Amino acid sequence: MAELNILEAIRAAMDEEMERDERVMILGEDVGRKGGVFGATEGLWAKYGDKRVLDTPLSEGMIAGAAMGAAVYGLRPVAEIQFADFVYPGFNQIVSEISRIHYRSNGTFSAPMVIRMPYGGGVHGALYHSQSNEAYFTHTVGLKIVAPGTPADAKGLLKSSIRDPDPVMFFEHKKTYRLFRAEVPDGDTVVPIGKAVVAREGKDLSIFCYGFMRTCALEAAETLAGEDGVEAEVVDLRTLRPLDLETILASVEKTGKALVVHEANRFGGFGAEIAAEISEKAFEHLDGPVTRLAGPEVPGVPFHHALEDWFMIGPPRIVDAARKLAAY
Amino acid sequence: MAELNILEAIRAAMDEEMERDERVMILGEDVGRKGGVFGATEGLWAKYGDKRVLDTPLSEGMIAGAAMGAAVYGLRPVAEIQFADFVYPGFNQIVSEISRIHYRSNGTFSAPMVIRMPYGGGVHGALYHSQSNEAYFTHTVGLKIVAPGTPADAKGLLKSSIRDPDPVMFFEHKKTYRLFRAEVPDGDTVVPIGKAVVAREGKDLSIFCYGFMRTCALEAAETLAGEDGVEAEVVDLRTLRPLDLETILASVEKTGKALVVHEANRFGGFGAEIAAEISEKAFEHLDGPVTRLAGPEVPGVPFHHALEDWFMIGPPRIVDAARKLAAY
Amino acid sequence: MASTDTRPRHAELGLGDADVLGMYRAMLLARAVDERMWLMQRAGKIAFIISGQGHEGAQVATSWPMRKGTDWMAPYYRSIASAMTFGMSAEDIITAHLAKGDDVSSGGRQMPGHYGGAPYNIISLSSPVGTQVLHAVGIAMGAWVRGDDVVAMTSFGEGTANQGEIHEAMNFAGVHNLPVIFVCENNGYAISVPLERQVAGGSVAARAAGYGMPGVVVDGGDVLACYGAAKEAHDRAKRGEGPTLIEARVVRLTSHSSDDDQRRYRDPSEVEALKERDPIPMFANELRANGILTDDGEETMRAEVKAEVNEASKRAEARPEPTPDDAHERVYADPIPGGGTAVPLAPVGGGGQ
Amino acid sequence: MASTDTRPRHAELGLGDADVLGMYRAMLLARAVDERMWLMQRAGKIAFIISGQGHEGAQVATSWPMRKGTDWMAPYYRSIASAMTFGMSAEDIITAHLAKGDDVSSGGRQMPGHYGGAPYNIISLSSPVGTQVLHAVGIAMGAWVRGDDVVAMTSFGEGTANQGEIHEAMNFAGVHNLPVIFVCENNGYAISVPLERQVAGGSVAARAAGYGMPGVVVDGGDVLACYGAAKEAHDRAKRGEGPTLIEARVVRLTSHSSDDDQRRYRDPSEVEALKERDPIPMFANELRANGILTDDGEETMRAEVKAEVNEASKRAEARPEPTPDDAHERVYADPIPGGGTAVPLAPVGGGGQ
Ligand SMILES: Cc1ncc(C[n+]2csc(CCOP(=O)(O)OP(=O)(O)O)c2C)c(N)n1
Ligand SMILES: Cc1ncc(C[n+]2csc(CCOP(=O)(O)OP(=O)(O)O)c2C)c(N)n1
Ligand SMILES: [Mg+2]
Ligand SMILES: [Mg+2]
Repeated sequence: MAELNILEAIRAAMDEEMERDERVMILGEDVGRKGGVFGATEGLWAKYGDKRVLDTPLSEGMIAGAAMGAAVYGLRPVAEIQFADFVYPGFNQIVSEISRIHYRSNGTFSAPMVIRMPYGGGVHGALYHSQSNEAYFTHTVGLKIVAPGTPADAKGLLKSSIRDPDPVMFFEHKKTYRLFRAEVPDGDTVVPIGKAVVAREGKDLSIFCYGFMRTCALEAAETLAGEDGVEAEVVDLRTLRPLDLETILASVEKTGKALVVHEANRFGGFGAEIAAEISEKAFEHLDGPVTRLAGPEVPGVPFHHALEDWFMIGPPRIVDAARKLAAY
Repeated sequence: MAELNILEAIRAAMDEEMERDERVMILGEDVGRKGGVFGATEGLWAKYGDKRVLDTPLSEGMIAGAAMGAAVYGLRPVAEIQFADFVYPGFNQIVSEISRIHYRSNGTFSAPMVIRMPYGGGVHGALYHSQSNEAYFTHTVGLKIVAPGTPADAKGLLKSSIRDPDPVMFFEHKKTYRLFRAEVPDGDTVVPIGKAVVAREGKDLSIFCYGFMRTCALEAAETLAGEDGVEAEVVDLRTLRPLDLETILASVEKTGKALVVHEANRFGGFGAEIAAEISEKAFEHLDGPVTRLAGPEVPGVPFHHALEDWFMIGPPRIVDAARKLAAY
Repeated sequence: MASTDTRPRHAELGLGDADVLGMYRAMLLARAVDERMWLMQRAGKIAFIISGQGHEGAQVATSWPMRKGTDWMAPYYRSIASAMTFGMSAEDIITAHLAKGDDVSSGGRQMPGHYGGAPYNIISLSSPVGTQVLHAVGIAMGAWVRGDDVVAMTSFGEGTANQGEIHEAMNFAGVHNLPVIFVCENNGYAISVPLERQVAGGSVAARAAGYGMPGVVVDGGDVLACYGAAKEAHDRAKRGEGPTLIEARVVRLTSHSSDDDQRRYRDPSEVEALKERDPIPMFANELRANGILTDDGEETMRAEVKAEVNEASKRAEARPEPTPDDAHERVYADPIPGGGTAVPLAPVGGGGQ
Repeated sequence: MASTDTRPRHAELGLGDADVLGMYRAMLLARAVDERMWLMQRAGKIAFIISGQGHEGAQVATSWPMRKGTDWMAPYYRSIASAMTFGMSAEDIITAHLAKGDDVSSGGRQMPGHYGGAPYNIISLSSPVGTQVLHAVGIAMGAWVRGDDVVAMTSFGEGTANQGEIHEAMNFAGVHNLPVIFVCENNGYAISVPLERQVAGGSVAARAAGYGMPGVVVDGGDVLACYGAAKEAHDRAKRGEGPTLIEARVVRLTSHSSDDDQRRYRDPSEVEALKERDPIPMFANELRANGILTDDGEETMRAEVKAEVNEASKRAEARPEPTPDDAHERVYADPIPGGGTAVPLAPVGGGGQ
């Protein structure tokens, strides 16, 4: 087993899938010779050439739309959007076209493709290089939404996403890219889309999270265990759509309390869906209000480090929220 | 007091605001000589001329972006998007720019403008002329979101929206345009943004709704009262952002049960936010699970009338859901 | 075309008499289907119609060089004649408008006018205008990446030409010389907004220079000119020389759709004058002048076409309605069972993969 | 410009010696601010810098005709020299990069390079490239609707020129002859992607024809040529004759930003050769040849500039940091109190209302 960070895991997934399936191609801004602004595609241009690792003009609409055309034609495009914040010029193609072509054609066409997007804050990127905009996509029927939190999940889920017959949006929290290394199974190991994982067992309350928040929640759980004797169960959703309700409800049935954590602003965020589902489907198991902890209601992460720190959710705020809920 | 339908009320609101404030202008596709595809701007081109009622090229990005520039410059643009389904080419301008310029400029610029959009199904419009896509916007900090359900609210809220110093997205359910006439106060009467209204008092459960669903919920409530002796309180939210939590929670405290209804698909829909808020903030008052009734998880309203009927939410399904919740 | 050539124009272009008669027949058939559907709309059988009347010459001619089963098409809502030239039958078109359950385009899920057909390499169309143009470019990109001999063609109106995605599509196609043909059917109106309020400078073809590709304006009433431009574009694409933008100046003989009334924004005299630019009599005149079309020939043809449309609508009407039973199906493709299993390397291209 | 005119070029253009010296000084100052900020970035005081080095000639020259307090600007992230020419001080620029709490652009909320200033009629910039172009067009539309004598100017890179919104903006401006100037600063790269992979046909100005407006290519090293094009564009806009697209061929002397290393995708020899197209020595040579700039004059000017930058950075560094106390404020403007109260009819234009 190799020790990889998330960025390396993502690169390895693309490399392996391009090796085994010549329909797989990469397109995006600066993905070729430069290897991507974060280096996710480093080395692939040299290995697979100019066409299969294609530098596009600066047009996200074009990237999404052309990827869809190629997917319908029979390729397996992996499109990189340089920052999730810059996906909006491609929103029309994603929401009107990519998500709907299978249904609207009565199942006779489909768009098997992946859109990879670095998202999230804490990297001094301010309003437009820090967004967690997953909720715009999780509401969109026809898309699958993945947001891994570990190198093994990043690799295994990206491989699954590339093979998936449906369009997948793949959210990579950019703060996690080089955050830590961990073991990644060698060889052709995939992680299935649609399965959450219990990252830490606990009996007192459940914390639901994904992406970078997995790391924060696990750290918070250790603090809670050490300082409060509270055993938090941490559930890493990994896939946001389709949501693994079975694992979520099983956890709530066990602990009776649910804390939902994400970095995006709270109002209408993805946490609302999780909270609403739990409160409807696990009503009789709840020993306390389903609680959401989310980014503040401002239009983005502000730049200055003091303001950014104010915005970001880290282990201490999770500990606070969990303490309150545990004491309920 | 005049009896107007919603379309006439909307037209009257624009007319009056253009009369009283020469900064108000209208722009959009076919809003001029044709008077809009639904007739909302009929007569205004002849009255206010070619510049203040401006037919634009077919580019929603341009409509949104130019409206923002004009708003920052000092005008009060009212942009029409022909169908809410066609707003996505303008998504980047709305979400990146219009919603964020006030915050990002530290309050030194703002974009006082309105985007009017006909939304909703039940009009044989299929996947792309029926969408209820409010949840893409309610999650967006910096926007205000309005969705009236009566002629008086349509007029009063549109007038408030045009005067509002912030950008407002104004959702007009196209099935309600000519659905009924009702009294609209004469003269300069506005309805404040951010206030829900109890459309029908009840004690057994609360139904939360907006737009066309108000009419459906009220009809369902009559059935419930007549056939089941169940008294449903119907709360018409009218404004989705900022949400009038006070009225919502007061109703749930009274009835102990909440049914949230909307036409958009359920997963990640706006109902999730309402449900999550209620379940967190009214936890101790709940006598049953907060229940959501929403459109099915398909990528849009299918065309054939049998399929469309299958999709749409009407009074009978609200009655069913309310019965189940009332019996809990 | 050398003007000293004494052959008729179609021969200069490499077309035989049968070809041009075939083109003419295709135009008649598309028109007949179109007219029949307006009748069905008025009779309450079809909920909505958006018409191709006046566009048939440009559509048949520009689609004519496309190779069925090999090339791809991303049409728009007026593309009745294009879609039919590329393989859809009269019955297919009418079935789609009736929203029948086994309609090849969408099984009754989409509104009339939303063409598509996996068996024909016609990619399913949505409603937001212009999105299909990027799909054609994506198909061309796919063919270029794989080294396939495939050309993609797409069509759209002059109003739609002002959507940003069109610009992005053409520029990308120009950068890589992708095998794609852009056909702008300029009928002078986008619903009610006239060309001069819509397209700065008044010419869509003029934009081609900014994308490093040829831009050609053709009279949509001149079928052979349209064909010549499309043939040249198709040849260029096949030779790897890249995309072409064809702007066909056509007339919209009807209101925008059955929901519109063009008398609200168009002069009666203007509407009246359009008839003179109807491509069907214009092409007929040319064929008659060359002695290719006779009164008898035309009469037979029209009778055949009428019979075909009668037959097609009868069969289409008899098809099954969709039922809500499976309206929630085919939202996602089947999930891949199990983890780690290799996806078989399927051949690409053809029939919606 | 008649070549028989024997006056120096700037005189032909109606510029006095003081004007051209002023322009040169503005270029020096912008460069000095820019260089200082790289030093501050390396010293850890500034988190990030995206540079205008190599663009100063085009920027100062195209901004020069703009009327402060009347006209509007929608700049981009390289627009240090444009923003300074239009009113921002060296201190404003450095303060913004230090993300100080009273920074005029954003109070420390935005990243460096996101210019804006209500007192200067510079509309606040975001990061998604190209969005500002529509804002300039919207401002021009507002002025046109109101009948105000206002010109809007906007700038962007050649990579950005391929965003759909640019197309939509230019077309709309062309349709209504709006008073707006589009300045594309073509430096040959969009981060790592070279012009030939980015702009089909290689010329952004060539697109102007498709929008019914003049498109002008100027050498960004030729300051007076840039000025001439901008002056003409400004005059046209004021006369109600509509927009102009100016493509200035400039050089990017630095990596894309402090996060980039251009050696990964650019030949050392190519980078070396750029220096020959640095507009500062080029303009200096011209001014010297005309006897306007002397060694002494230049020395004094450089000393002044240096002192100004020293002073500006000292003052900027001393400004207060923002505090999180009000980070949740100014999300929305104040709500209108009460219902039914009429909004007073405020004057439009100027100072971000
Ligand atoms: C993105 C989007 N905006 C608006 C519409 C509504 N709409 C449908 S057709 C049309 C006019 C199209 O005009 P043009 O492109 O010239 O094509 P034509 O109908 O004239 O053939 C409009 C505005 C739409 N379908 N999609
Ligand atoms: C919509 C969007 N996509 C991607 C980016 C990332 N990005 C920032 S600058 C840039 C290159 C811009 O190139 P160009 O327009 O030529 O301007 P230059 O930097 O060369 O002056 C890219 C891709 C962005 N800011 N916005
Ligand atoms: Mg048209
Ligand atoms: Mg550049």
